[in-house]
Amino acid sequence: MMKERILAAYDPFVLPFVFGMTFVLAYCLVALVKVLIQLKPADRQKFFLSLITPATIVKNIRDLFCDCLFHVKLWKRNKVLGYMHSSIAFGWFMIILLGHVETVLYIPERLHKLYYPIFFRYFMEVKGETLQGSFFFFLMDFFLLVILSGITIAIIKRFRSRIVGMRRTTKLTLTDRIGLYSLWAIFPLRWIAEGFTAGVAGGSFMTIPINWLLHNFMSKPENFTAAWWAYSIALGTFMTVLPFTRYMHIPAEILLIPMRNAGLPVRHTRKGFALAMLYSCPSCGVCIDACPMGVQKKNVQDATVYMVRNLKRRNPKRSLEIAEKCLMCGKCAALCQVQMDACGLRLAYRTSHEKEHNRIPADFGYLEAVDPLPQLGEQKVLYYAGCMSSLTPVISRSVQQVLKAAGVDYELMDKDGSICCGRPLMLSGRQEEARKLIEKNRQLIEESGARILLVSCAICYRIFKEQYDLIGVEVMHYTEYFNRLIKEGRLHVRNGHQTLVYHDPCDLGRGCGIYDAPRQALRAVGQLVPAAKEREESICCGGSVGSLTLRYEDREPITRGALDNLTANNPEQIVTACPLCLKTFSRFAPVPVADFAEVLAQNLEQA
Amino acid sequence: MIYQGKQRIWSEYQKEIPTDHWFYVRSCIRQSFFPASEKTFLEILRNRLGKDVYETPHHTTCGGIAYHSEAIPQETMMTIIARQFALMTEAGYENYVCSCITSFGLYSEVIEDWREFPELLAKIRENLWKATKREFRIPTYLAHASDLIYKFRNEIAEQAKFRLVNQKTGRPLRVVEHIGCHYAKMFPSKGVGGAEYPYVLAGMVESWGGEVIDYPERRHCCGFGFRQYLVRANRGYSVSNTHKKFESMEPFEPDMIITNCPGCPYFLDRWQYVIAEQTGKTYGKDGYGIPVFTYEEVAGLVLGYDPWDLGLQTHQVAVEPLLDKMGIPYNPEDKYKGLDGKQLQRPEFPMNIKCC
Amino acid sequence: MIDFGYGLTPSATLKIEKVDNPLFAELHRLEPDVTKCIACGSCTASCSAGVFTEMSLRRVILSLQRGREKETLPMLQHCMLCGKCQLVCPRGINTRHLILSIGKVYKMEDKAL
Amino acid sequence: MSQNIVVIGGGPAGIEASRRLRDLGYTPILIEKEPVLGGHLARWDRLFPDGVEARKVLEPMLADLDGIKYFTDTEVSSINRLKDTWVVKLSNGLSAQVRAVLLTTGFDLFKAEKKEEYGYGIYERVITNADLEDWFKSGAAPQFDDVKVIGFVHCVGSRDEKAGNRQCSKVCCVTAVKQACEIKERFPEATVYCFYMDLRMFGRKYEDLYLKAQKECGIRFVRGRVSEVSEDIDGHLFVKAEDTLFGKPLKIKMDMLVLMAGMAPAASTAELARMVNVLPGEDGFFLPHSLIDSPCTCAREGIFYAGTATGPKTIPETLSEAASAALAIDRYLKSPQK
Repeated sequence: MMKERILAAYDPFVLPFVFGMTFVLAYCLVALVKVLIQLKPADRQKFFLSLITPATIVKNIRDLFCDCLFHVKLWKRNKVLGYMHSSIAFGWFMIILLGHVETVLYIPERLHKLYYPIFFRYFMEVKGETLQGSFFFFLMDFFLLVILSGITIAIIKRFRSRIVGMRRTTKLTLTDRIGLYSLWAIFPLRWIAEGFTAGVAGGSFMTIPINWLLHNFMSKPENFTAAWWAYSIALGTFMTVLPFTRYMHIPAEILLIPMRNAGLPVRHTRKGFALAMLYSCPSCGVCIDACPMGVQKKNVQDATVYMVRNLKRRNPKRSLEIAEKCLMCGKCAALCQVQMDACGLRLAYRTSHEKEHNRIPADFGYLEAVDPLPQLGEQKVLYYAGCMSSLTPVISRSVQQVLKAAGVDYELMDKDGSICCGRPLMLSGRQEEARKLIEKNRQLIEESGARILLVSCAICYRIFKEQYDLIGVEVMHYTEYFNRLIKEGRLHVRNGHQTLVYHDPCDLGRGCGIYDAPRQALRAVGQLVPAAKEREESICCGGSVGSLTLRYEDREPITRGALDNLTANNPEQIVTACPLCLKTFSRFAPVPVADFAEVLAQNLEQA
Repeated sequence: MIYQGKQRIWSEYQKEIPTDHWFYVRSCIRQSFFPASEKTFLEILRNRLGKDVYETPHHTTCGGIAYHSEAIPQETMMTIIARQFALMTEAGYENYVCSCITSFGLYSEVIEDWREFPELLAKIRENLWKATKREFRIPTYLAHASDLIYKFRNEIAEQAKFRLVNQKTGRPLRVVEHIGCHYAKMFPSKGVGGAEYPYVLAGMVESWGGEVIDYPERRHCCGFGFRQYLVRANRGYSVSNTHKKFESMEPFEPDMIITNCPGCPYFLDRWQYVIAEQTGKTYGKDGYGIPVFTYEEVAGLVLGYDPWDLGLQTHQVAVEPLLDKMGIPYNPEDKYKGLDGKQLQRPEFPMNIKCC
Repeated sequence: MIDFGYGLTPSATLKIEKVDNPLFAELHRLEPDVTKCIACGSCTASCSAGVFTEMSLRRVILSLQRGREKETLPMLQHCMLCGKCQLVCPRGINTRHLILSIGKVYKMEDKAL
Repeated sequence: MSQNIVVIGGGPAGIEASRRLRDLGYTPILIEKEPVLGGHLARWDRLFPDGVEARKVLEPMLADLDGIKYFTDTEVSSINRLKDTWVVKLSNGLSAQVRAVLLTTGFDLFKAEKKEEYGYGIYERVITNADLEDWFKSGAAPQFDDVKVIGFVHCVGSRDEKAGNRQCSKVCCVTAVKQACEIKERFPEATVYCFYMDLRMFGRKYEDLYLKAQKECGIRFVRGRVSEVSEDIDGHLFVKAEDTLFGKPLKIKMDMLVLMAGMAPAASTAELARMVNVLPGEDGFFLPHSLIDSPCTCAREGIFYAGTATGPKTIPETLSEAASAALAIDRYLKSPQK
């Protein structure tokens, strides 16, 4: 009998696995083709080009290893979760790899059989011990142990998520559950199955003791077929349900990483790049804890993971609700393990919804009559205060005070009311309309001959940076510019020794990556204390124009949550660099809230 | 509708109208619009009721139309009125009755002004003296002619040959009463029944057997409004006002309209023709309009005067359906006969509103 | 029909019972705060588009409730959605969402003012 | 033997002041012309802003009248000064000689009939705020068929010089909003309008009530005073006003209209003022010594005021003024006699 199975190199128990594996490969192939077809031709070309660009190739390989196998990002964030994920991913990868290496080394003629490397231990017999053989036995058992340790953590996490440091985790769907339980079952079953055959097929420190236990105490040797069947069924089940579970992220990420590195934009809510993203969401739930709206329980269902889930299920009502409610602060995206463009997805949804349903077409014809800007001074600095700043006059006044103190001659662009920068329109899904404002502003700015466009609103700054393509104009946020003035010795400030905490406005920090300039400048005028969470983990003030539907009363808890975070180290003052944050925080803050420019203006060194 | 509620208001707005010896002044426009009305008034008061009513050919306009159209200043208008009063004073009368609502409103306003500003009165006396060497006394009592018909409504009812009752069904006629704006809207206490629920015409209708209908736009102006009609560009506004009233009264199916102002019957009558020509819509039964009357005409009908003697042939909206309802005999042949008994030319009939 | 050189003029009176309530009800479902307006005019006073045009959100809100939206919907064409009105609204009305919702419920006449 | 004090008017102010005076050791003689004590409060169902039942305020007061001599169905025939006392003769033949008289004569509800254009007493479907309270209190609803559109007219007889009431009656705005919410509860399908000139939500929680009316009850507010009301052929009302925010006249068919009758000076004010020889204010209410720091005293020695006799007030204001009046009287009586 043993001879037969070795000679035949086949047993019916492999069928579940073969079916599952074939199914998942076919599914992925179809999905891949679908994604590629759905890409816009230009995007597709860009993608293919990136696949042969050396720099991206290196990056792709690095990302694939770091993200898919080692979960470096997760390690940084949470060691237990990092270990759990990388142990399973890397361990499994190694077991598959080693199975193939063994097949190649020992029975290369069997390599064409899909299942052979997987069930290697069933089909072989150890004739005599070799060092090489023992080494492989040891490695296989070692990685099995690694995986089993990961699975153990996973099981514990599922029941006591707080132990691994997660406050909230996703609710699983039925298929997710089937996938999860089959995944949990695979490796213990493999252990048992290999344990049964370890006497014949050989084994190491994990399988030999099991073999001994099974044969002597627990089971009849005849049951070994059942064990292999169970192992194969677990594998087959997992593979078959995989496309319909969160584990789809395992194959999908392999596609997502190069697409992301190719720099493709999200153009649709569930086609092309977006589809690859939807497949890649591991439903891990990091976004749930990341979301500032999570301070209210009713908003938990609006986290990105649920956006993805509803998009996948084609639930337009919930998708729209989630898409419109989001503050677009980008924190979930910043923390996302697969770097899901959560804001992009929502924006795409808003845009298509607006296009389809808005019945009042915009008309900005009146902008044509707007007068050109006055002649700029020698230094060609143009200061755009923005709409919101007219409701927070302290900002524009302080900015101008600082500019004067530094001897900068400047011109205020929006003395008589501003043309909005266009970002609020964009965030509302009105892309083409926003373009009109952008064009007008760009025309005004370029015609003015400005060399530096100074912006004191984080919202405006982001769109000026991302969408304006101003030729010959350096767009600078006032935090950058004033920091530069201090460094260059043009602006003299004194240290007021007040303890300050700096709030990273979403669009400035996560949006444009400006974290250090404001901090450097503030260190010159006060004593900077950290917030509980800051930089890319900073919490939105709650006033964001990104959210379309969030009501006033539902914003307050967010603001309070953000304030708690900022005041963790008892600062004397909260400093922010966005008019909207300033106004929002001022309503509920326990300590005074000041604008960045205001703090600088208060600490100007008198000449 | 709580009738007692209205009675309570009516009881608060009653006037002590003198019974006899009146100085009568006519209206400028009624003599051409409804030429027999004023004659009927004098006829009823003098011959039916035996009252002393004096009129003089020397009286003029009160100046109201010119004043409301801003063609003459207030002082001029007041001096004209002062002259009217001088005529009364010279004739030895103290009770002044006018045929026109505009005049009535203006007299009330002027008397009130003089009471408030005696220096103004002095100035007007001086003006009048300088211009005409006349002197005047302010009337002891100012009445509108409809006040007198109201006062004697029961006496008229006693002599009535016909009642405002549908002879065929025995049911009271449904009557819309329309009061001239200047009757009581300016000085509610000067009108019988006040401004909101005037009783002057309603009282007549009730006495003579009819039933008053209270429709939503009852208070609304007829649409004349001086400048609205006099300036052609505004006439659309004028007819729109009238239209609004008819639309509002239509569901009540009124049999007739009774008015106490020179302009109102004219516009309520003529605009029915214009509306019919413009929209094709008529408000009476079977393509007819709703006949519109002055209170004198109605009193005359009730007392049994010949409809053609009352000048009803000068109406745009045919009155025959109403005469039939009341059972008043009339000879259709005589409708367009002149005073000399010879047939005048039959007028051209409109397209959309039936005129017999 | 005879042309007299004048005719019936349409009534300027608001007939609120004839207002298209289903539309307003739909708007109210999308943005319940629409009824919270106290007509203070802060939105209009601070409006970015108001610097250049006749834009008045207060009037738009009112006109929807009076069945005269045709007169004011074109104003919304000028809105830049900048959110200043939302910031100044004393009642905390989500004005941006209100404006976006109006665009979804009410259709503007083809001929713009 | 404690000193007598005459309190004229047995509404909330009179009852509360009497209780306070009794607590201070005096014997108040409380005179009420109606058959029962309680004034307008006795007629009201619920009170703004929280909807507390009026009887929950009044009943404890009425249950605590020991030591107070009170006469209902009784009017004052004359008041005369005799040396440093006042001799008050009553319609029941009794008379009292006291050093202090407290006038808590309250207000009269403005007679809505006077605003003829609104047709109260003429159109069945026009009622007043007081009628509505009667209805709420007794449960005896007027028999109107399908009530779908309901209107509230603010400022009926308030801020109306021609109606002889120039003053703001202060409580009608919030009463209208309260009643509008209550009526909406009874007719959830109805559309309810409030026609206001200004909304004066001055008191604590009043603005909250207004917000609730807008947000939860869906009451529609129209800034403009109703100009006229008429009846259509079915007996429904035809209401005209100007929407002053929109700048257009407005017309609406309604099934019920509630007139917020304001506070007018009590009819007895002029007569009593003559008896004690003081001049009422131009608005017809008693004029206290100072509206700022001595709202309870009068130019005439020994005469005191409390409550709405000196102008429109809310119930809590009235009650606290009654307490101050009691203290003012106490101080007056304890001060050395001249």
